[in-house]
Amino acid sequence: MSSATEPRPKAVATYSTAFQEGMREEMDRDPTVFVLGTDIYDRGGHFSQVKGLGERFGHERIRDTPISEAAMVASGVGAALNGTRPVVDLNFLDFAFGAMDELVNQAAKIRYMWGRPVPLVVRATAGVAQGGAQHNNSLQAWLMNTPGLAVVFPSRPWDVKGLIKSALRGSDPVVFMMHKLLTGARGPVGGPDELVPIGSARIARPGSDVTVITYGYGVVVADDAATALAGEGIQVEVIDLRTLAPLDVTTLVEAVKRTGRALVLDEAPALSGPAAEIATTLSDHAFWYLDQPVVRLTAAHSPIPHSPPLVDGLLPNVGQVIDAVRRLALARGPSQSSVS
Amino acid sequence: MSSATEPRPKAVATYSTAFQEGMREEMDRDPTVFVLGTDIYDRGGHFSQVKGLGERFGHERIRDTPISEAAMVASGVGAALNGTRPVVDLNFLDFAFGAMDELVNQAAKIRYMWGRPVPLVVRATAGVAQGGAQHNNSLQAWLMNTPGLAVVFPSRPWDVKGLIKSALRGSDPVVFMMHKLLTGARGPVGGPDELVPIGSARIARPGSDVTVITYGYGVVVADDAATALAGEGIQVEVIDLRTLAPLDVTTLVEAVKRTGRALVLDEAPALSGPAAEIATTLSDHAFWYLDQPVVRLTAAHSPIPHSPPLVDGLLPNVGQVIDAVRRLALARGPSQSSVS
Amino acid sequence: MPTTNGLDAGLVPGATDAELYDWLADMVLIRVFEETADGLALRGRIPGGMHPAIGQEAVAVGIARALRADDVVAGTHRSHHHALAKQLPPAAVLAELYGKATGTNGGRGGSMHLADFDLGLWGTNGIVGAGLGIALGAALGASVRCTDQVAVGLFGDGGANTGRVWEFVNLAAIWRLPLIVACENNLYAVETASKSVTGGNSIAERAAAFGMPAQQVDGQDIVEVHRAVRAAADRARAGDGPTFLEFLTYRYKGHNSGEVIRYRTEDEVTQWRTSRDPVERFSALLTNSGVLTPEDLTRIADDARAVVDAAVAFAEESPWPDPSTAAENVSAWSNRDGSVR
Amino acid sequence: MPTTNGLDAGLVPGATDAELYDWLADMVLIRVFEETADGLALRGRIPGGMHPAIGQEAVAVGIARALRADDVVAGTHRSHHHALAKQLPPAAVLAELYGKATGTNGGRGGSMHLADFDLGLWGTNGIVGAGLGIALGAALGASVRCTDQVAVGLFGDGGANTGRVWEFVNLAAIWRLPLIVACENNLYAVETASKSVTGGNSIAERAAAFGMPAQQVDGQDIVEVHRAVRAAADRARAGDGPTFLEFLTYRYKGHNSGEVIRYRTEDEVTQWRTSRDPVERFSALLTNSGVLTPEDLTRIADDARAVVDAAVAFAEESPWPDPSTAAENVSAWSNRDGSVR
Ligand SMILES: Cc1ncc(C[n+]2csc(CCOP(=O)(O)OP(=O)(O)O)c2C)c(N)n1
Ligand SMILES: Cc1ncc(C[n+]2csc(CCOP(=O)(O)OP(=O)(O)O)c2C)c(N)n1
Ligand SMILES: [Mg+2]
Ligand SMILES: [Mg+2]
Repeated sequence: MSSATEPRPKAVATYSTAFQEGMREEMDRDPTVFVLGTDIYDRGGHFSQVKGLGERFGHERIRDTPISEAAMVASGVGAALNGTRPVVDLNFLDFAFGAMDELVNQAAKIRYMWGRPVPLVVRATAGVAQGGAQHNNSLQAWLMNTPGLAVVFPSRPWDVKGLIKSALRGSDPVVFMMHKLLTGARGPVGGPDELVPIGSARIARPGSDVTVITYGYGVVVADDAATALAGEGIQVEVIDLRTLAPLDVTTLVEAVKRTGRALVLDEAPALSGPAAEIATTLSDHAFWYLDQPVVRLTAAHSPIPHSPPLVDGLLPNVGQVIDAVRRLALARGPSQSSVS
Repeated sequence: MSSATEPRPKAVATYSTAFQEGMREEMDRDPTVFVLGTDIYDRGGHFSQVKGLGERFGHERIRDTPISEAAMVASGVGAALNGTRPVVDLNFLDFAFGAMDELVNQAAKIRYMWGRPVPLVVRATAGVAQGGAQHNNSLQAWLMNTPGLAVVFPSRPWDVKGLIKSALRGSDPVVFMMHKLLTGARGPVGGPDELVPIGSARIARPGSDVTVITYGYGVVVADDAATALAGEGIQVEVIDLRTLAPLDVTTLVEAVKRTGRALVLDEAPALSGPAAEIATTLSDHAFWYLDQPVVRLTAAHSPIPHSPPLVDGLLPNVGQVIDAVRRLALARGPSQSSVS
Repeated sequence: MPTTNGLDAGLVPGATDAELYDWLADMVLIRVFEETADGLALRGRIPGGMHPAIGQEAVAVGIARALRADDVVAGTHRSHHHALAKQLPPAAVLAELYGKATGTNGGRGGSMHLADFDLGLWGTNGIVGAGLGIALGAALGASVRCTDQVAVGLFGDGGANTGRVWEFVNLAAIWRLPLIVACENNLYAVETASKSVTGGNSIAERAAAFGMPAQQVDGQDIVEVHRAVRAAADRARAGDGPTFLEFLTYRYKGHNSGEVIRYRTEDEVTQWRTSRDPVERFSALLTNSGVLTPEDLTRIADDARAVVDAAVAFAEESPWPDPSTAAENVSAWSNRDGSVR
Repeated sequence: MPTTNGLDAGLVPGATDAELYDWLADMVLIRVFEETADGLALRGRIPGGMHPAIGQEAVAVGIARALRADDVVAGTHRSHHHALAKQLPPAAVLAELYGKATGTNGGRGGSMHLADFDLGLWGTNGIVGAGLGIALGAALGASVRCTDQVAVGLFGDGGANTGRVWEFVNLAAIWRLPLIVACENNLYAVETASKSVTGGNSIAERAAAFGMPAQQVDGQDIVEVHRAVRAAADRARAGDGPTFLEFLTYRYKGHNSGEVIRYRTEDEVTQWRTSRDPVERFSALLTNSGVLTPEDLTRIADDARAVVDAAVAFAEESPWPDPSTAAENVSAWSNRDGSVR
């Protein structure tokens, strides 16, 4: 966490315009920053994330591409090696499947193999919402499991702006995920030089009874649950990871050492998802402080369906968080079911 | 585990010829089984995994392809939907990057979306050995995190043969990984109808003090360590997962309930790797039986280098397993360092 | 129903008047369905919205009518027209768009993931180029099993810039698979003009360079579409391998329902609508040649309206799927507990 | 050193006799290096083995010599010849193959992952087609920064069937990037005859269909290679965009060191070796035209031998890298503890 740089009431933006703003300021500052992607010049991207930048920076710096994900990422990698700072906008994260070699076997490994930094940002709309099975892949765990990549997934405008700035001033590849459901979320943003460090979680809500660790849209769900639980006298601490790789182990571990009870909330598929890493990190570093096993509350291990009630049926919701946290807060020693 | 079907002294094969044998028998049995891949007809694949099958089954059923991973997997998916049982041989697992959409967004989701089974096997040489950063990706966690895929990773000829048979008699996609370093490993194999069920782990070595959970080449490392530790009076139980998805939770949990101490040994990169899932599964189901936190002993979170001493420097070795298991066996309560 | 016989008259060789009636009826049904669904999407009835294919009816119907019922069509993100042309029931399609339990796929698929394998629709597909891959594999399966099935894989001008499409084309060419590679070139991929991002003279020329017979076809003329597909299907069934058809067509609406269109002129749209509309052209051809009467046209329009109205009522009234089933049927592989995790 | 002047004599326009001497010397060095390394691989000195490029020397040297030192070359899995042509020190290359600390990349890369960015070798690459992508990006970077750098991306006939290659070609074509797309068509991909898996008439024709000027070039004739690359580089620097060159060449050895070859005849190999050997042909050209003397040839051979012998000694004697550094320099992003995990 970086409470020192917490938002002061300032310019207000949406999650999406915060990205625009961060991009605009960095592009003004650094002429080597440019963006490539489908339908970005005029449309400004499918989530308006670069709206207005086309006119300002021209076709050379806001470059419309064909539907060629491999070529988009590959050209970003090579351009990053050649003195520029490309932002490859993949539109939906799912389209990264077409560029996996370029991202994982090239971008992520070049520093290690060849000693050259690859200052590449790959931006993608992520998270679970409408759109069906093929547009709602949660690749967070894949990317975390890829040495050489930083993976960020902000939950609010302040962090969007601060993190894209950090990404564009760093030297190594960053996958920048933005949650569909947060596109219009409003909140303050920092100034031109207020950066959010990559690799730092934040305490989104202090609390002393149970720690809920999450990121992206999960922060909204957790906060709603925490508000409800406060009414019952259960004080929930919510940690917004902001960065999934590298993980801010210190913040997590310190928090759980205080509360002794943790729930990891995640919308990615259960098996070998990010929640497993977070739970294991806590076990690695704070096992003896745990009053109860860390609870994983994740999506079912399933593709995402189209129908809204089916989507709801798969994803962890506020009610489930409330129930699980309540059980966790009240548990004393092993329950009958867990030892049988 | 399936101790009822444990190997009796029988035909002996290598890891690689066991695959050949299983394929040959299944292709004899079922005319809809066929293989496609690069350099398989004459060469028999880069690890001789289908050596000799070309002559026996002809070019229609042992099909040489161009270097077109997307087309290979896509054509396998469509053919599987059209009444055949294709085995797509990717050569190295790393080349799956070129077919990720076909594997994850198509093969894995079609049953869920459209109610049709996709009886597709994707075989790939996997695991860490020589070959450098780009030929030694461990995608186990990625594939485990993909709902709709079964993921198998045998450690010995018996399981290779028994698992490929199960895969070819099932109805859903299976990623079949074979470890480079085990290619020539010898051992007994079962007969034409001795199947190893997908989703079943096995106790590779019984022991009462510490459970080591691993798979693939890790079984060899763990067994060596266990033999050495037996000399010190520490009885190590080794569990060979055989299948990574679905995980055989029961076998793992029962084992750890007996020993109370578990180490997960894995050569995949640390962060959000398979070891995290296994450790969390134990915490989910056996937290109150754990005398000590589950220990993860994994590769460093790094690409794989070329130089042998560097490779060795990254991977968990027998000595490290011995040390870690010894510490685990002897530990009593929290150590100073882990609570500070 | 007309009494003259187009088959004998040679208006469309190989098709009876009754069939020509059905072709037009299918096109009109698609037009009405898509206009209606687009409106419903704008009113928020279709979760996630949709990609209307209005203007592209002749391609879909021309293809489907040149195929046997057991032939395979694999579509794209913009594929309601393919689904309806393959005779998926409009009510079940619309219910699927709504996400209802009665949808073609129980609400699991949605607009971009419609399928009915029994009717030969092997999925519409959310990933650009992916449907062609499934059709490629279907053709491979047919070839391995020695059936005489043909598969058609669809993609757009935008899809012509994905690498996977050219891998698929090459594999089909060298293996001489019974595949028809069908590109719906409607000039745009979302807002991007095809010509601004597509090197070379034409998409068909690319295909020819990969060793596949390839031609451009007027996609607004169902007779031309049908002729080309029929010839390609005959070749495929005869074991003479795949064919590439680039259909020149146009979508009248935006990429997705509600899209604000600034990347093309109203003039351009009007041009296509007034001078090349596939429904108008075919209606005129059939009435001018006496195959259909004006009353037939009215009946076709009325029938389409009635079917679509019934579909809307059905979709509106159908129940939602049971949320507790959401994670079922992911995989038949299960662990010792029977759970797939 | 010869005294006649090839430049004035017009033997190779634009190249001095001294340069022609160097071209041959580079080719001979590659030949000796590869023969030697292949032998070392067979004796287990090169972990993981290697892919020898013997027979393909003219392509590598012809390309490198037609470029400026700051131009970029991105290679393939079979790329020692490109590395040496780009002037990477043979000793450091061999040490890298051995996995020694003194290797070009400290032992982290290996045969398939050699790089020296200062010398313009932007990586050889273990993934078929991937080097072209890096070159594409380098060309994009040059274009964005308005330098007049040119990038060359290499791949093989096998790579011509990967989809990514055609995405790269298309993007370079539409953006008119300063890229030379260089296909080393050596007729085989591992054991697979190119013609059996590659649809269409030629790889160059495919490229032309994507809108890029494309031609086949005799890859066994360094003068032809050089001429074609120089012209392409000039076009690129003039802002006239990319060029596709398909070099017809041949590898004498198996795919990898020690491969048993059953997929081609000894005759075929002999044909290429005796009638089209690039070293022989260029030696003959230079001696016949009086640019070089027989003594020059001897000196070139001796020098190559000496350099390679020294490289072997260096590689053998160099220390291994420190295992404790194995996980260093993965990423500069670090968490609050400073660890990258
Ligand atoms: C691999 C991939 N990349 C990007 C997208 C996002 N996308 C969906 S449709 C579309 C445009 C497709 O254009 P075209 O192929 O011409 O088909 P049309 O929409 O014109 O019918 C894009 C970019 C996608 N679905 N899949
Ligand atoms: C994407 C990918 N698929 C498969 C391979 C395995 N592989 C390495 S080299 C090779 C053959 C390449 O043939 P070609 O492109 O003609 O180059 P050549 O070996 O003839 O120089 C193959 C299949 C790979 N490295 N990358
Ligand atoms: Mg289009
Ligand atoms: Mg080759």
